[in-house]
Parts: sequence; structure tokens; C-alpha cells
Amino acid sequence: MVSNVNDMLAVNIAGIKMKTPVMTASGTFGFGLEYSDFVDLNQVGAIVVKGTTLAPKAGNSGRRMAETPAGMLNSIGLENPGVEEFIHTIMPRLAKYDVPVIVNISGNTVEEYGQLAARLDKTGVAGLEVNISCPNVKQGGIAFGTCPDSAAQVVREVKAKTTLPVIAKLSPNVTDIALMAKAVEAAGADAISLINTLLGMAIDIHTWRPVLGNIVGGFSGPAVKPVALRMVWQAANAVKVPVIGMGGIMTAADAVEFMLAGASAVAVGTANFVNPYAAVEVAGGIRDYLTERGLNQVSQLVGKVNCG
Amino acid sequence: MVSNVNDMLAVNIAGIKMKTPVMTASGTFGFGLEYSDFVDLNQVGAIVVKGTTLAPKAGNSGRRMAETPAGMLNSIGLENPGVEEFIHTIMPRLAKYDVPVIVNISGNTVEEYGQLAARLDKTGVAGLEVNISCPNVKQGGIAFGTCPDSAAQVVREVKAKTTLPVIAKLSPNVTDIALMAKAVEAAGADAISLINTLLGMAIDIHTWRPVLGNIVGGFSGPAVKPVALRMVWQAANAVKVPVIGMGGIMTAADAVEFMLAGASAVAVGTANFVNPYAAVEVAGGIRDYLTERGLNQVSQLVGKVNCG
Amino acid sequence: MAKTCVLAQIIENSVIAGDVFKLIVTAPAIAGIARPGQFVHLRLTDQLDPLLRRPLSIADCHAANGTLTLIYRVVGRGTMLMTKLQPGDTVDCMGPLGNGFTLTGQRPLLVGGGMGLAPLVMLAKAFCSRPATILMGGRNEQELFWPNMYAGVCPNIHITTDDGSIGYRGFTIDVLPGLLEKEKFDVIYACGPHVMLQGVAAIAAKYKIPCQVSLEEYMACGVGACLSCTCAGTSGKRHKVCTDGPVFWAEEVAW
Amino acid sequence: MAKTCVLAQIIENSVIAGDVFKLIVTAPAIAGIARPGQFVHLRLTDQLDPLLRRPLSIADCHAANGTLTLIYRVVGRGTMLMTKLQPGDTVDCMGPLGNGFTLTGQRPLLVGGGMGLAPLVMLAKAFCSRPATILMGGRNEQELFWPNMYAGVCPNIHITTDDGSIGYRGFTIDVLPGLLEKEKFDVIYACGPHVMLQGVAAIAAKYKIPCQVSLEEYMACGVGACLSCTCAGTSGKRHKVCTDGPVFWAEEVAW
Ligand SMILES: Cc1cc2nc3c(=O)[nH]c(=O)nc-3n(C[C@H](O)[C@H](O)[C@H](O)COP(=O)(O)OP(=O)(O)OC[C@H]3O[C@@H](n4cnc5c(N)ncnc54)[C@H](O)[C@@H]3O)c2cc1C
Ligand SMILES: Cc1cc2nc3c(=O)[nH]c(=O)nc-3n(C[C@H](O)[C@H](O)[C@H](O)COP(=O)(O)OP(=O)(O)OC[C@H]3O[C@@H](n4cnc5c(N)ncnc54)[C@H](O)[C@@H]3O)c2cc1C
Ligand SMILES: Cc1cc2nc3c(=O)[nH]c(=O)nc-3n(C[C@H](O)[C@H](O)[C@H](O)COP(=O)(O)O)c2cc1C
Ligand SMILES: Cc1cc2nc3c(=O)[nH]c(=O)nc-3n(C[C@H](O)[C@H](O)[C@H](O)COP(=O)(O)O)c2cc1C
Ligand code: FES
Ligand code: FES
Repeated sequence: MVSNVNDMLAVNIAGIKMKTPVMTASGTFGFGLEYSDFVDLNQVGAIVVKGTTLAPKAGNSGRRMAETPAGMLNSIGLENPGVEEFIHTIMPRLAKYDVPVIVNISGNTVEEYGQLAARLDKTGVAGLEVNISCPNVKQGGIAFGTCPDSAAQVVREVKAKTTLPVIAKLSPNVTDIALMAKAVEAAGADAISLINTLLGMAIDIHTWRPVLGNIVGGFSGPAVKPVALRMVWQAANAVKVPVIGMGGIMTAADAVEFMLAGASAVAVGTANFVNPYAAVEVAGGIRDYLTERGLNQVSQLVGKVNCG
Repeated sequence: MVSNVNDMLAVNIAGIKMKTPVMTASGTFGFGLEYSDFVDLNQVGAIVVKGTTLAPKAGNSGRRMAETPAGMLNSIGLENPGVEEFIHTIMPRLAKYDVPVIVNISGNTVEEYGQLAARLDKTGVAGLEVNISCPNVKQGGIAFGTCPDSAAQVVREVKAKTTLPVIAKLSPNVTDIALMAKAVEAAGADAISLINTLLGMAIDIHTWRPVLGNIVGGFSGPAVKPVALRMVWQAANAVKVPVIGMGGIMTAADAVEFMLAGASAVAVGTANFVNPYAAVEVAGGIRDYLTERGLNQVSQLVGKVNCG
Repeated sequence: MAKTCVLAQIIENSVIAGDVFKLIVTAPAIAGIARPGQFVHLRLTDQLDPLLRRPLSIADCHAANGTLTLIYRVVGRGTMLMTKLQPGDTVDCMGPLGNGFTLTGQRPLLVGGGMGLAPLVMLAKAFCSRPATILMGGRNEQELFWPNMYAGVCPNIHITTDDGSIGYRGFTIDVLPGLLEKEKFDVIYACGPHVMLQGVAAIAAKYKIPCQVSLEEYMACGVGACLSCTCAGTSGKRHKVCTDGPVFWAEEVAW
Repeated sequence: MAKTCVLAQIIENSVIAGDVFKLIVTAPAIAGIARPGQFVHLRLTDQLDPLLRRPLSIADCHAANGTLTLIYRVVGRGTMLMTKLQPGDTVDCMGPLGNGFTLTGQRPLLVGGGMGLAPLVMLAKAFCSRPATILMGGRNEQELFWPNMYAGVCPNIHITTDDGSIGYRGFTIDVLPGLLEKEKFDVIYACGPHVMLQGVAAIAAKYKIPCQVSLEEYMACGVGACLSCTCAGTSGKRHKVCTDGPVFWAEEVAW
């Protein structure tokens, strides 16, 4: 129980041991390798890779990105090389690093989620994040994430097909996030992550057309932080499994807010684009914060917001 | 059918005739009089006054406002002088201006909404905006706004008790905004306005307490625009009654986006705090935009976004 | 009387001490009518973050040359941005806002703590014909650049610091009763941290001396429209700090 | 080879013509390794709006004194903020990003339209031993400050303008076939609007001349992580413009 720098930040989320509570959010850090010039990947809590599907996917056509006030819209549409390519080409390169790799999986049907889970079992990945909340694909995606029953069904299927820890990633585009959190917990999720992107839109007033090729897109970045923090707080109060908080985290102060709200770990997403060192700098800032306050373990923050 | 400057911007929303399509959002422009040093109230499309209840209301205690990235949180909690004071003291002062006054009403029960509607009938106000979406009060408020049945019930009750045009103001904190829009339309709403504030939160990392006295608050300002625009587009596609769009409008370009998405009129809210001339400047900017494009009536923009 | 919103030109923006700056701007439309205790509301960027205006008391004002002096401490993003303003730049300045102090009495006592000393400078100057006494409190010596600012305006300056590095060691409200015993003041004006104002109000009530306090609250609009800034009043009604205040008679506030 | 992110110091930031600026910054870690066709990604504010970085081609680079030259047109909020940068200020600069041009051939022809002429400056200089010919297109005379920039680097400069105010009236792709008929070029490098690149690629294919094009796409990360910027490739696979490009062989792109 010696408290050294590493112990101070170490967390264990549903059996996934991380050196820091700062993960990278799916779709915002590639496969990690893209940022290896900037960030020592061994210093990242966990890398959550881009949403992965059974077959390779080309994603959406047309413009895919638009900046908004303090945020951005994306409509990538889950472009990814497919699970086989991931296992054969990408995972071996990632395996050289001492960092847990979590695969964000996305299916068109409940069965596809199960197949993905089965395929990724025993491939060296540390866990699965079940993406039932992608707003950028026609089938599956968000449809599963806005209805408690289908969300639970997907999670049950994944749990049945894998021995890996399963994180259910929730969509913020719902009336009652606590209900969704409870549904996936009851279905066996080992942890819950949120928020995925809000659904947003932008229109080009010169062409009278949507800015994004896919009309609507996923809205992320600091702009969404107040909604994300509120939902993390609501979800964490509704479930017993650990919650991974994300949505607009740019700084250690933001991360601390999420942990006080109830997150056992956090992920930085859009921040990576703005500051390529974000994942490591946020962790360093949390360590400084703990030190300044005489705390010796980051878990001492979790859920400690005093609403009395 | 001469197209002069006024005709160009004039709109008629459910019988409420406005000189411009730019209204001021409830709670962000007081009773209008507060901004009369800056804005010629006769040049405002319509003034929607602060949420009004039967009895005077002190609102929430503790801190009520927090800035967020490109936005703000508020937890005013419907502080207002009550409907009698409004009718006796405030309305007579507003009546001196040639501008439609719309009262935003809020009740704890369905019956209270009805009583407010009955009381405001024939008092000189131009219309009622039914606030079933206030996130800052315990009873009523948002509870009515996140369930299609209760929303419809409130609207039906109000319609039964007034001869005034009734605008139903929707909450964005729902899974399916089109469903809500259809429900209030079916219940007789003459128009729909959206979005009210998103539900957000901020935590003070020094005190480990929520920044706002009321823990959570209403989130508004340019940060929310992508969500607001998407919802206005979805709602406008779902109903036939006119839609009043709001949420983060700062400039004429923003307003044009909302109109292209399907809004027949717009409201500026948080923008007033940043630029006290916003209500009039946005209208002027829309006029310039129409002129540059050789259009002669603002209605030519409504719903014209081409998603094909 | 009319509030306005102008692009004020920066004349000077310089460090006074530590993290406290003096900003002088030209804004004739505001300077021409501003009264002590009123404030301005500054928009610090054309971009959308930080979004809201920042309220700052008018610390001094020259109607003749149309200038306003503001004294601010760097505490966050907005005030940090303020430090970047260079002479010749402009800043979007809304004002004058709020109600200001009521100039009454013949033997005024001013009580100021920390940045609460800013608006009292202009108030002290307004009392030139019947010079005010000032009791000022700060954390330490470094913070007490204020005496220079009041020298020549207030003949009697009493000082307290939290650490005793200059003046009396303690708070203004520790010293205040003694001062009131020794000298006859017929009005007290106070501005500073909430606990200080609460203490001053209680002491003033005990000594039956009329007292005005200038409150601070988080503000969005600054003009009475948003109700962000209201505080509980003794009448049962709530007051808007931005328009009913920031200056209140102590007995109007439900402490 | 390593990408990095540094605070680059502004040496010069001045108008070249109309709304086009030249920005020279010191960034030795980037200047030491940058190749023609690569770009940098600039963060323009510490605040959160505008949030994202802005990509700009490296128009010139001096490894010895560690400077980069960027040439940009003011088109929106980000580039407007860039104009505010003063010598001595710093700007957060990430680079060098992207793959750059492949320097091959003995008789290179450069084809540039509008701001697409920026990266070709550095490319032209890299060809000093076997000077490149350049065909440049712009909207009007005012836009064609470029010839000065290429004078002394490219012995042969061909010019087109949309309005004929200088050079040939028309587009570069109108002139290109004639040029290829007259002279034997063994490689073409093109940068400019998408339709121009498409046209150049088609003509190059017809004349069987190897051709590289530099593409532009909306970018968030700039390092291949977000997939904002991908374009359809002929192989069926999609390319990331930020890392697989911005420079592609014309036949790699599904036009
Ligand atoms: C009427 C009035 C007069 C004031 N006069 C002065 C003065 O003369 N000199 C001076 O140094 N300060 C003064 N203040 C406080 C000053 O407004 C804040 O220090 C400033 O707004 C902080 O902005 P920031 O962005 O640096 O801090 P942040 O903490 O980053 O600001 C975040 C938000 O909180 C608000 N805020 C933060 N602190 C305060 C505060 N103490 N009071 C009200 N709002 C706050 C900001 O306006 C902003 O909306 C006054 C406040 C009020 C209400
Ligand atoms: C690899 C690359 C190299 C470039 N090199 C140059 C150069 O040397 N000189 C130059 O003047 N311009 C160059 N551009 C275009 C330049 O990036 C944009 O003009 C600039 O980002 C506009 O920013 P803004 O904030 O002023 O415009 P806004 O329209 O306000 O920007 C809004 C968003 O759209 C993006 N955006 C806008 N226009 C473009 C565009 N044409 N391409 C990509 N993203 C865009 C912005 O980056 C931002 O994310 C390059 C673009 C790319 C992709
Ligand atoms: C460009 C982009 C791509 C994303 N792709 C995915 C994805 O494939 N799967 C997923 O679950 N979330 C995806 N997300 C959502 C993020 O993982 C994260 O939940 C969201 O962006 C909120 O965090 P942030 O505000 O810090 O970015 C993506 C986000 C962005 C910006
Ligand atoms: C301080 C404040 C008070 C508000 N009060 C009310 C209210 O009383 N009734 C209501 O329906 N909406 C209220 N709103 C919501 C606004 O009318 C508007 O729907 C919302 O702010 C989105 O628009 P904006 O982003 O332009 O501000 C309030 C918003 C703010 C910021
Ligand atoms: S700040 Fe808006 S009412 Fe006072
Ligand atoms: S900009 Fe992110 S992948 Fe190219």
C-alpha cells in the first residue's frame, strides 16, 4: 500500500487495470499509434480504439466535420478496417505497448454484436466497449442506445459471447439516462461509459444544404460538457458498476469534475485534436490536484460531490 | 403586395402579427422594459416575457448562473412577480409599445396552467407560450415536457381556457422531439417553440459542491446551437403548425440556419446578455441577407434546407 | 440616465501590484453620467468563449475627458484576457449600470475590503467637500497599494491586514466598533467580501448609523432581465443586485 | 520524422495583397525536417472558441534559421484571428504533417490555382538544380502577386486569370494541353481547387505524364486519427488526406 506516483493514479475498472484514470475516447485517438509521436502510449490509462465492425466500412460520404461554438460535429459513419484487419494488423502493433486496449464494437444487428464479441475474445484486447450510441449510421447504432430493452439485449448478447469485461457506452440523446444505465447494468454490463455524441446539425446558409454529407452528426467537445457531467452524475447515482465519464474534457479540472460526479475513470476525446498531449497532460494535472489537496489515491474523488 | 422593408420581415405566427421574425426568448429579456435603453421595443418581433406563475415566486436560492464553454447554466427557478402583478403593473407599461407581448406560463398542475390561461385572456397579451420544459422547478416544469401525454394534457387544458394563440414550448431533454411536437400539435397547439434549455451541471473542484444552488441548471447559448437546430429541423418536419426556433442564436446567420431548418420565426435568448442590441441586429442582418439574395419575404427561407 | 454600449478605447492598462491592474478607457457616453457605485459590463472577445460579459465597478471617472478607470484583480479567464488589452485597442463596454451610492451625511466613513476598495475611490472623491474617512482591509502589505490611491482624497486612512504586515492585524470589522466609539460618523459605505459587509451592517445597526453596502453577485445581463443576481431582501421580495443595487441600504438586505 | 507541437514565435505577419498574408514563424523542430507539400496545424487561441486547429501548407522553410513561411487567405474566423498575431507573439504549431511531394523527374511542371500556389513555392525551390516551369491561375490581376514569389525560382512562368486582367483569360486547364504539346515535361505537380486538380489529373493521364496532386479536406486531428478528412481512393480503400496525403499520385484518387 505504498503510495507512489503510479499507485496514486491507478484504477481498476471492471478488471481492466489502468495506470491512470485517463483513457482516450473511441474515434478520437485512432488506434493510438497515430498519436505516438506526441504521447507515450504507455502513459495512457487505456486506448479505446475506433468503432469496429465485422466487415470493413467506408463510412459516410460528403463532408464529415464541422466546427461549432466550442465544439464540433462529425459524421464519420464508423469508417474502419473491420475486425479481422484490426486483429491481424493493428493489434500486434499495439501489443508492444504496456497499455490496455479496449475495442469499441458496433453491429447492425444484435447477432453482429455477439459475433464481434466472440471474435475479439482471447486476442489480447483488455475489454470491449459496446457502442449502442453511434448517431452516424443508419442501422443499429443509436437505435439500440435510445431504448432500454434493445440496449439490454445487445449487452446480454455480448456478455454471453465473451469473457472480456464489457463496457456499455450510452447515448445522451435520451430522456432518462438513469433508466438506460440501469437497463444495461441489469443486462450484465461490467461498466458504463458516457456520453457518446449528442445529435446535432449545421446548415450552410450559402448553399441551403446541410453542412455535413450525412445531414446530422455527432456533437462533441467542450460545448457539451455541462450535459455530459449532468448525465454522468445521474448515471453514477443509478448504478453500482463503475462509470467512465467523458464529453468535453479538455483539462484536469474538467476530469476532476467528472470524477467528483461519480466517474471512476474518464476519457478525453475531441481534446486530442486540439492538444495532442491531452491524454497525458490531463493525467498529470489530476496527479498535481491530488498532491495539492494531500490526497493519495484518485479513487478518493469518485462520487464525492456534495449536493447536500 | 408591395415589398417594403417591413413587409419583407413581417411574419404571422398563429395569428400573432410580428414586424420581424425575431422574438426574444422567455427569461432572457425580462419584460422587455429592462432593455429599452438599448433596443427600440417597437422593432422587436415579439417579446416573450419571463415564465409567469399564478402566485409570485422567489425562485431558487444559492448561485444561479455559471458560465460554460460558449454557453451558460442558469437555475433561476422561475422567479417572477406572479400573474396579477404582471397584469396590473407590467402589462400597462408594455401596452404603450407596438409589439406583441407573449406570456410564458408555468404551473405546478395541469389546472394551474388552465387558470393562468383563463386569467390572461383579454388582458392585451398577444399569445401564450406554455412552458412545459423548465428544468429548474421541482413540480411541473420539465416533467410535463418529457412525456407526450402530459404535454398534450397541459396544452388541451390551456386551449380550453383561452381564446389566445397557444405556443407549446418543448424541452430538448427527450429521446424523440418529433413525437413531442406531434403530441402537442394534436392537442391543439397553434405553434411550437423550441428549444428550452438542456439540463446541465457544473461542479466546483475547490469546494466539491455543485456550482449552482439547485445542483443542475438550464444550459443555453451558442454551445447548444447544433442540438437546437437539429431538433427544430426534426420538429418542423413532423408538424404542420409553425415552429419558433431558438437555442444559441447570436447572429443573423444563425437565425437563417433555423429558418432554413423550418422555423417560421426565431427567438434570441442568451445572446441578449452578450449583445444587448441582438434582437434588433439579428433582424437587420436577416433583411440584409434577403436583399443580397434578391428575396423579398423572409418566409421564402422557411424549411428550404435541401437535404436531397 | 441612459445605459449604452460602446467601444471604449484603452488608454492605459498596467499592473498596480501583484495581480491587480488599472485599466483606463475612453467612453464619454458612460463617463458623462456615471455615479459612484455604478459599474460597467465588459465583453472581452468577439469569439464565443468566454461568452459572458464581466462586471467591474467604476473606480474613477472624468466626465470632462470622458475616461473611466477600472481596477481589477486577475482571478480567471476573463480578467486574464483583460490583461492583454493594449493602449489603442477597444473593448465593448456597457454602462453605466446599477444604482450607485446615495451621497448623504456630513461625516462619512468608508469601509472597504480587497477589491471592494475600487468603487470607493470614486465615492471618496465625490465627498471632496466633506472628506471621508476610510477603513481598509487587505490580506497583506502587498495588497495595500490602496493607501496611495486614497492619499489626498481621504485625510484619515485606517488599515488592517490579515497578517498584520501593515496596520492593525485582523479584520476591518474588528476595528470598526472602536472607530465608531472614537469618532462620530453619520453614514457608512461599505464594499468588500460578503462576510465583511454582513459584519459592518450589524455594527452599523448597533450604532444606529445609516449604512450602504455594495453587493457582488454572479451576473449575466447586468440590466435586470435575467434574474441571475437576485438576493433576498428584508421586505420578503428579492432584489436584483444589478439594477436595484449593487448598492443597498444595509437594512434592505436579508443577511 | 517526428511530428511535434511547439510554440512558434512570430517573425513577420504582413499583408501581401488584398486578404492574403505572409506569416513567418520560428519553429526549428519543424523547419529542420519539413518537406515540400507538408503542412502545419495551428491552434489560434487559448480559449475554447474557435476550438479546432487550422491547417496551412508550408510555403517555405529554412532549416538553418529554423523558420517556416505560411501564406494564408483570410476566409473565416480562424484566419481572421491569425491576422492579429504580432511579431514576438507565439502560436501553437503542430507539424510537419502529411507526406509531401515526391521529387522525381527532370523537367517538372507545377500547376497551381489560388492558394494552391502556396505549397508549390517550397516545391519549386527544391527543384533548383532542374528548374521547374509553373503554370499559375488566379481570379484576377490583384490575386497574382504570385509571379514575384516565383521569380528567380521558376524561369518559365505561365499565367491565367479568370478575367484576363493578366496573362491568358481562362483556366489553367485550358492552357495546360497546349503547354504539354509544346514542351516535354516528365512530371506534373498540382495544387488548387478540386475541379482544377480533377482537370489536371485527366490531362496528365491523357498525355501519360506522372502527376501528383495536393488535396484539401476539412480536418480535425491532422494526424490520421479522426477520419474527418478521408477521400475515396481508386483501390476501393479510402485515403486519409492528412497522413496518406495531402499529396497523392493522381491515379490513387477516385475523382
Ligand atoms: C457589480 C460588480 C462589480 C465588480 N467590481 C469589480 C472590480 O472593480 N474589480 C474587480 O477586480 N472585480 C470586480 N468584480 C468581480 C469581477 O466581476 C470578477 O472578478 C470577474 O467577473 C471574474 O471574471 P473571470 O473571468 O476572471 O473569472 P471566472 O471565475 O473565470 O469567471 C467565471 C464567471 O464567474 C463570474 N464571476 C467570477 N467571480 C465573480 C465575482 N467575484 N463576482 C461576480 N461574478 C464573478 C464571471 O463574471 C464569469 O461569469 C465585480 C463584480 C460585480 C458583480
Ligand atoms: C492540408 C491543407 C493545407 C492548406 N494550406 C493552406 C494555405 O497554405 N493557405 C491558405 O490560405 N489556406 C490553406 N488551407 C485552407 C485553410 O486551412 C482554411 O482556409 C482555413 O482553415 C480556414 O479557417 P477559417 O477559420 O478562417 O475559416 P472557417 O470557414 O471559419 O473555418 C471553419 C472550419 O472549416 C475549416 N475549413 C474552412 N475552409 C477550409 C478549407 N478550404 N480546407 C480545409 N478546411 C477548411 C477550418 O479549418 C475550420 O475547421 C489548407 C487546407 C488544408 C487541408
Ligand atoms: C470524430 C469522432 C469520432 C467518433 N467515433 C466514435 C466511435 O467510433 N465510437 C464511439 O463509441 N464513439 C465515437 N465518438 C464519440 C467519442 O468517443 C466521445 O464519446 C464523444 O466525442 C464525447 O467526448 P468528447 O466531447 O471529449 O469528444 C467519436 C467522436 C468524434 C469526435
Ligand atoms: C436566464 C434564463 C432564464 C430563462 N427562463 C425561462 C423561462 O422562464 N421560461 C422559459 O420557457 N424559458 C426560459 N429560458 C429558456 C430560453 O427562453 C431559451 O429557450 C433558451 O435559453 C435557449 O435559447 P438561447 O440559447 O438563445 O438562450 C431561460 C433561459 C435563460 C438563459
Ligand atoms: S444580472 Fe441579470 S438580472 Fe441581474
Ligand atoms: S484530419 Fe483526422 S484523420 Fe485526417
